Amino acid sequence: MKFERYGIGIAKGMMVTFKHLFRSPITVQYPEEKLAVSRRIRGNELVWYPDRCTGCATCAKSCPHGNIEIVTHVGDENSYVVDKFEVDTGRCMFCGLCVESCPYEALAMGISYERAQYRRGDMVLSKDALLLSDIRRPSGYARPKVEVTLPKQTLLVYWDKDREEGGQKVNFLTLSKKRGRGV
Amino acid sequence: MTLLEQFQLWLGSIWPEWAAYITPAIIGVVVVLGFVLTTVIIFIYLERRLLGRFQIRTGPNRLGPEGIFQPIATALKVLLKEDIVPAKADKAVHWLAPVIVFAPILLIFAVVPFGKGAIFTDLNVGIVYVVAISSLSAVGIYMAGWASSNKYALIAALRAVAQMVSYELPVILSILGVVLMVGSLSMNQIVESQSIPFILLQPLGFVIFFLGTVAEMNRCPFDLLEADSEIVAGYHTEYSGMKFALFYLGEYGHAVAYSAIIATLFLGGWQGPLLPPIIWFLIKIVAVFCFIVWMRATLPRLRVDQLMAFAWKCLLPLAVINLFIIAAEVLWLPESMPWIMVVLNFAFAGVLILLWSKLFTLGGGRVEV
Amino acid sequence: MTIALNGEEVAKKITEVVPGSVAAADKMAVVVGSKSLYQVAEFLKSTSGLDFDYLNDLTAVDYLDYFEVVYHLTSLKHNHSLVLKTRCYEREKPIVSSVVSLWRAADFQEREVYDLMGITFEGHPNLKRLLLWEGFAGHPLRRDYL
Amino acid sequence: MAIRTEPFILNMGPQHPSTHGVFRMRVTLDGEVVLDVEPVVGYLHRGIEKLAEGRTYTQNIPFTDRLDYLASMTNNLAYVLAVEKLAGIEVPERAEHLRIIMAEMMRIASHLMAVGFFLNDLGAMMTPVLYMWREREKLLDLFEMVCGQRLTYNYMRVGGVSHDIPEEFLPALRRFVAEMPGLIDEYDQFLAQNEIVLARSKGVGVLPEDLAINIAASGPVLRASGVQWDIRRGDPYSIYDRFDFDIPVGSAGDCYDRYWVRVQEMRQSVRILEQAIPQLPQGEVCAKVPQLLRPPVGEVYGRIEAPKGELGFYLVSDNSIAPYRFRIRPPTLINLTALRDMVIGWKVADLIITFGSIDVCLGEIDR
Amino acid sequence: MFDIVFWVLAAVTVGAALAVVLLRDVFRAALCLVLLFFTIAGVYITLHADFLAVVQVLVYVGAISILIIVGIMLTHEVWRGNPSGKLRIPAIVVGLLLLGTLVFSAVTTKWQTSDVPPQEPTTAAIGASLFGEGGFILPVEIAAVLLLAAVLGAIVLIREK
Repeated sequence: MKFERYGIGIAKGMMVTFKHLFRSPITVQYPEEKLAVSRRIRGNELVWYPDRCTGCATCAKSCPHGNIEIVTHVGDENSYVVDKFEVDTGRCMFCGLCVESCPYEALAMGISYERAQYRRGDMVLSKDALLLSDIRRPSGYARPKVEVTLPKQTLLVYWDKDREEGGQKVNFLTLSKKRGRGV
Repeated sequence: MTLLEQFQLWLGSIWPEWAAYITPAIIGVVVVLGFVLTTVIIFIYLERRLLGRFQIRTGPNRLGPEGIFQPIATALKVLLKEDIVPAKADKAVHWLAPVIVFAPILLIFAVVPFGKGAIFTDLNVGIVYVVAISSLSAVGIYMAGWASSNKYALIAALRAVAQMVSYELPVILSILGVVLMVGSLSMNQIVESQSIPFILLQPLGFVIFFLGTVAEMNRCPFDLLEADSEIVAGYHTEYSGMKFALFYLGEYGHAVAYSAIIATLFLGGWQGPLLPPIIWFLIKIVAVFCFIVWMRATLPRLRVDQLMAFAWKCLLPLAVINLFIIAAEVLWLPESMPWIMVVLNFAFAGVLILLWSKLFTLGGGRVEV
Repeated sequence: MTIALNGEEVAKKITEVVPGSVAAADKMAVVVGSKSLYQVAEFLKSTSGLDFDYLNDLTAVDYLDYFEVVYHLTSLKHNHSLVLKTRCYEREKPIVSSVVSLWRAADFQEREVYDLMGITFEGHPNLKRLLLWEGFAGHPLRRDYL
Repeated sequence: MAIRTEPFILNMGPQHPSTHGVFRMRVTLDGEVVLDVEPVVGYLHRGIEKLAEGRTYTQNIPFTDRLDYLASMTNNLAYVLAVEKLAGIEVPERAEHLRIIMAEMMRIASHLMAVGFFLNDLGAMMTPVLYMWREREKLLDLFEMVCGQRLTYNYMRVGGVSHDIPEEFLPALRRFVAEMPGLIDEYDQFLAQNEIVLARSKGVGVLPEDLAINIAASGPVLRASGVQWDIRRGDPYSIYDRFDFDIPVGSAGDCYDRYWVRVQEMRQSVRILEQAIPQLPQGEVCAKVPQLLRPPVGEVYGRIEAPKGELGFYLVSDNSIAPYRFRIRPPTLINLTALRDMVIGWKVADLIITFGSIDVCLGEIDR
Repeated sequence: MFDIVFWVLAAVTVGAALAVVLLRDVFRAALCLVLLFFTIAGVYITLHADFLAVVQVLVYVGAISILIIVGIMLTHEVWRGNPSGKLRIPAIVVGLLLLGTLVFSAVTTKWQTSDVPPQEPTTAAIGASLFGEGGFILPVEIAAVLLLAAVLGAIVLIREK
C-alpha cells in the first residue's frame, strides 16, 4: 500500500474532527435532563382498568411468555369477577401484544421508564399495583385516544434546527441545555 | 549555574556537606513529583474533555465546576480498588514493573528547563541523557508483559520491544540535527540558541521527532501496546489498583515529559515575548498535548509490521538525509541569515515528503503459513 | 425473480444419472435416499443447466417417524432454486453424508443440526457441537425432547 | 534459516473488546501471525427455534426482534413475509410501503453500526462510532415514534404492520433523508480516504469470489467479493421491484471493499427512501387476519436481504396455531465460515478488522 | 560523599552480577543484568565520565538488554529455567581461576594515577579525540563499516528464501 496521497486523507480527517469540536455536544445529561419520549412508548409497566376488564383473559393468552395470570369466578349478571390479575414484569419483554389484543382497552402500556427494583419479587405486580395512579400513566401504544393527549417526542433529527411548537421555538439543543439539577 | 546549584552552594556554607547534597535532592524530587502529578491530573482532565468535544460528547462534567475534580475522583477510585495479582504471575517482577515505568519520567524532568536557569541540573549531556533515560521505561513495560503471565500482555511486551528499539533511532538522528545547530547537548543552551524556533529551521526534523516520540509514548496512531481492540489493554491487562494507577500515571507522565521535550527542542522552550518564561513553557506543552489528543481522536492505528516499516523505511532514511542537510547548512551557510535556512529547509522537507510518499511502501503483511 | 424448479422434472434428470436415488418428488421438492445424497448433490452442483452453486440453508425437521434433512439450493448463475430433501428413519443414530466438500456453507449448519437434532454427518471434517457444550444430554430440537 | 518458534493458542473472548458480543475465537498464533482460527459460539444460545414451536405465529414476532438486535425491523419483516407466504395472505399497499421504509431505515442504522465499529476495530478510538451513533439515534427516535421501542420493535404483523405512522413521522424522516447524504460524504471525508485506513484494510482479509459463493456468504460480504447478488433484485419480495436502486459491488473482496459496499448501500437505501416517501398511499395498514392463525399444512422458505445478508425463515406448518418447525437461517453465522480462510497468515490486528468487517451479531448467530 | 555512593553502587553491582549467574529464573537473571548495567553507569558518573555513563544507559540498558530479553521471550520452555549441565563444575573452576587472575593482576599492578583533575564536560573532549585532527577517525570509520557489514550479513542470513 503506497502513501500516494501525501497524508491529505489524514489531514482531511483531522479537519472533520476539528469541525466537530465546535459543534455542540448532543449528550443529554440524563437524570437532570429528560427528553420527551415517544407517545407510543412501551414503557416499563402495564396499567390496568378494572372497570373495563371483563376477565376474558385474551391478554394472558396472547402473552408469549405467559406472564399474565388471571383468576376469575362467575359473579352475578353472568359476568366474570377478576380475583387475581398478576403480571410478572420481570419476565416481560414489552412486546405489547397483550395491550394490542385487549378488546375492551382495559390494559395499556405504561409511559414511565424508571422502574428498577432491587428484587425480582418486586417486579411481580398484583391487581392493586397495576391501577392507574400519578406515577402510573398509560402510554398511547395501541390507544389512539390516549396518544393525542401526550406531549410530542423530542427528535434528534431536529438537533440543530428550530421547530415551532405550541407558539414557541423548541429544538433539541434548547431542550438539552435546560439544566435543572435534581428532579 | 542553576537555581538549585546556587541553593546547594549556599546550603553548603552553613550545613555539613552531606546535608547540602541531600536536601536539594529531596526538594528537587518533591518539586518534580508535584509538578508531574499536577500536570498529569490536568492533562487527564484536558484529554477527557477534549476527546469528549471531538466526539460531540460533553466529557466528565459532574464533579465540581465543569468536572474539574473528576481526575481526582478517578485517581481515588483507582487507588481504592482491590489489587489483584494473577496466581501464576512472577510476583516480584509484577510488583516492580509499574515503578520502573514511572521512575524514568521523574528523571527526565531533571534536565528540562522551565525558565532561564530554572533547571534542576544543567547536564552537559542533557539531551542524550533524556533519550537514554526514556528508553528505560521499555524495561518496565516488558517486565509487566512478561510477569503478568497473560498472553495479551506478552504480545504487548513483544510489540513494545520492537517499537521502542525501532523508534529510538530516528528520534536520536533528528535530535542530532538540533545538536548540530546548537553545538551543545545542554538543554539550556538548546533553548537559548532558539531565536527562531527549530520547528521553522528544521521542519523535517520536527516531523520525524514528533512521530517518533508519539510512537515512544504509545499514543495514537502508534498505540499498539495497549491496542484495546486487539489485545484488550496490552501490557497492563492484569494490573489493578495502585499498580494500574502507576501505569496510568506513567502514560500521562510520558505525555507530559515528551511534550516538554518537544517544546524545548523545537518550539523554543521557555522563550517568548511578554509572558513569563514558565507560562510560555506550559502553554507550549499544553499545545503539543492538545495536538496529540486531536490525533488520538481522529486516527486509527497502524499494524505492527506497518509500524516497523514506517520506522525503518520512512523515518530512518529521512532522518539521515535531514542530518546531512543540516550538517551541510551548518558548514556552508552564513550564520547571519537564518531565514534563508528556513525557506531552504521547508523546500527540502516538502520535496522529501512527497518523494517518500511515492517511494514508500508498507509491505504486504501476509505471511505464508 | 428466482424460479423454483419443478421437483418432478429435476427428479427425472437425477434418476438418469443416479438411478434409484429419488424416493419421492413433487412440485416443491425432491426427496432422495440418504445413501445417494452426496452423488445427487454433486450432480446438482456440477451439471450445466442446473449449477446449484449456492447452498442457502441446511436444516432438519423431526417428523417423529423419520428425520428430514432439507437443503435449499440456489443457482446464482441461472437464478433458480430447488429444495432437496433426504430422510433417515433411524432414530438412535441417524446418518447422512456430509456435503461440506461441495458447499463449505454446510460446515456450521451441519454442526448445528448435529448438535440440536442429533444427525451425524459422515465425512464432515470437524463434527463437533456448535451451540451447546460437549456433554450436553440429548438433542433439544427433537420433538420428543422436553 | 528461520528462527524456530513455538505457536501458542490464544483464547480471544468470550469477553473481549472487539468480538462484538459473547463470541470466542480460539486463535493459534506464531508471534503475531495467525496460524489457525476456530470460532466458538453458543454463549448466547436461547433456543429460540425450540421456543417458537410452542408459541403462536403472532407470539413469535417478538422473538425475531432478538435475533439480530441491530436490525430487528428486518427480522420482523423476514418472518412475517414467510408466514404470509405460508398462509397466502395479501398485504395492503400502505403496509407494503411502510415495511419498505422501515426496512431501509433499519439497513441504514445497521450499516452505521457496522461501519462505525469497523473503524473502531481499526483503532479510531470511538470517534467514528459516536458520529455514526448520532445518525443511528435519529433513526431510533423515528422507530420509537412509530412503535414505542428503540431496539426490539415488534412492529410487523402477519398481514401488515401493527400501527399506522404518526403525522410527525414523515416530516422528520424527510429531514433525515435530506441531510443523510451530506453526512455520509462527511464520513467519507473523515476516514474513507485516510491513508492509515487504506493501508490497514486494502488487500487485507480477501475473500475470493468463488469461495464467497461456495460458503454461501451473503449481503455485503458477498457483494464486496464481486458477486452482484442482492435478493431485493434477484428474488424481489414485498414491492422492491418497483424501486430504482443500484447494487454496489466491490472488486477485491477485502475489508475495505466490505466497508465501501456498506457505505454505498446506505446511499442506495436513502435513494429508496426518497422514492418510497412520496409514493406512500393512504389506506389500511393491516389485512384482516384471524388472531390465531392456522396456516395450511406445508412448508415455506422465505428469505429477505437483511442488512447483514440473506435472512431466511424455514417454517413447517401442521395446521395448528404454532409452527411445527421454525428454522432461522442466520446470515452472519454462515458468513463467519469465511473467517478462517480470510485471516490465515495475517496478523492479529488483521484478524480483528476482518472479523469486524464481516459484521456479526451474536444474537443472530446463537439464536 | 562520592565514596559512599561508590561503595553502594559497587555492592549492588557485585550483587547483581552474582544474581545473574546464580538465579534459576532466566528472565530475572536478565533483569539483574539490566540492573548491573545501570549501576555501572552510576559508577561512571562517580568517575566524572558523564557521557560514557549516558551512553552506557542508552546502549546497554536501552538496546542490548532489550535484545537479550526478546531472546528469552522467544526461547523454548523458558519456564524450566537455567538447566544444570555437565559443564557446571568445570565452569565454576574456570570462573574462579579467571577471578583469581583478575584480582591478582589488579592488586599487583602498579596503577598510574594522575593528579590532573578530570575534565568536566567530557563530551566535547571525546568528540575531539574521536573525530578531530590526529584522533581516531580511521578506526572509528573502520568499526562503523564493520558494523554495517555485520548488520547486512545478519539481514541476509535471516531472510528466508
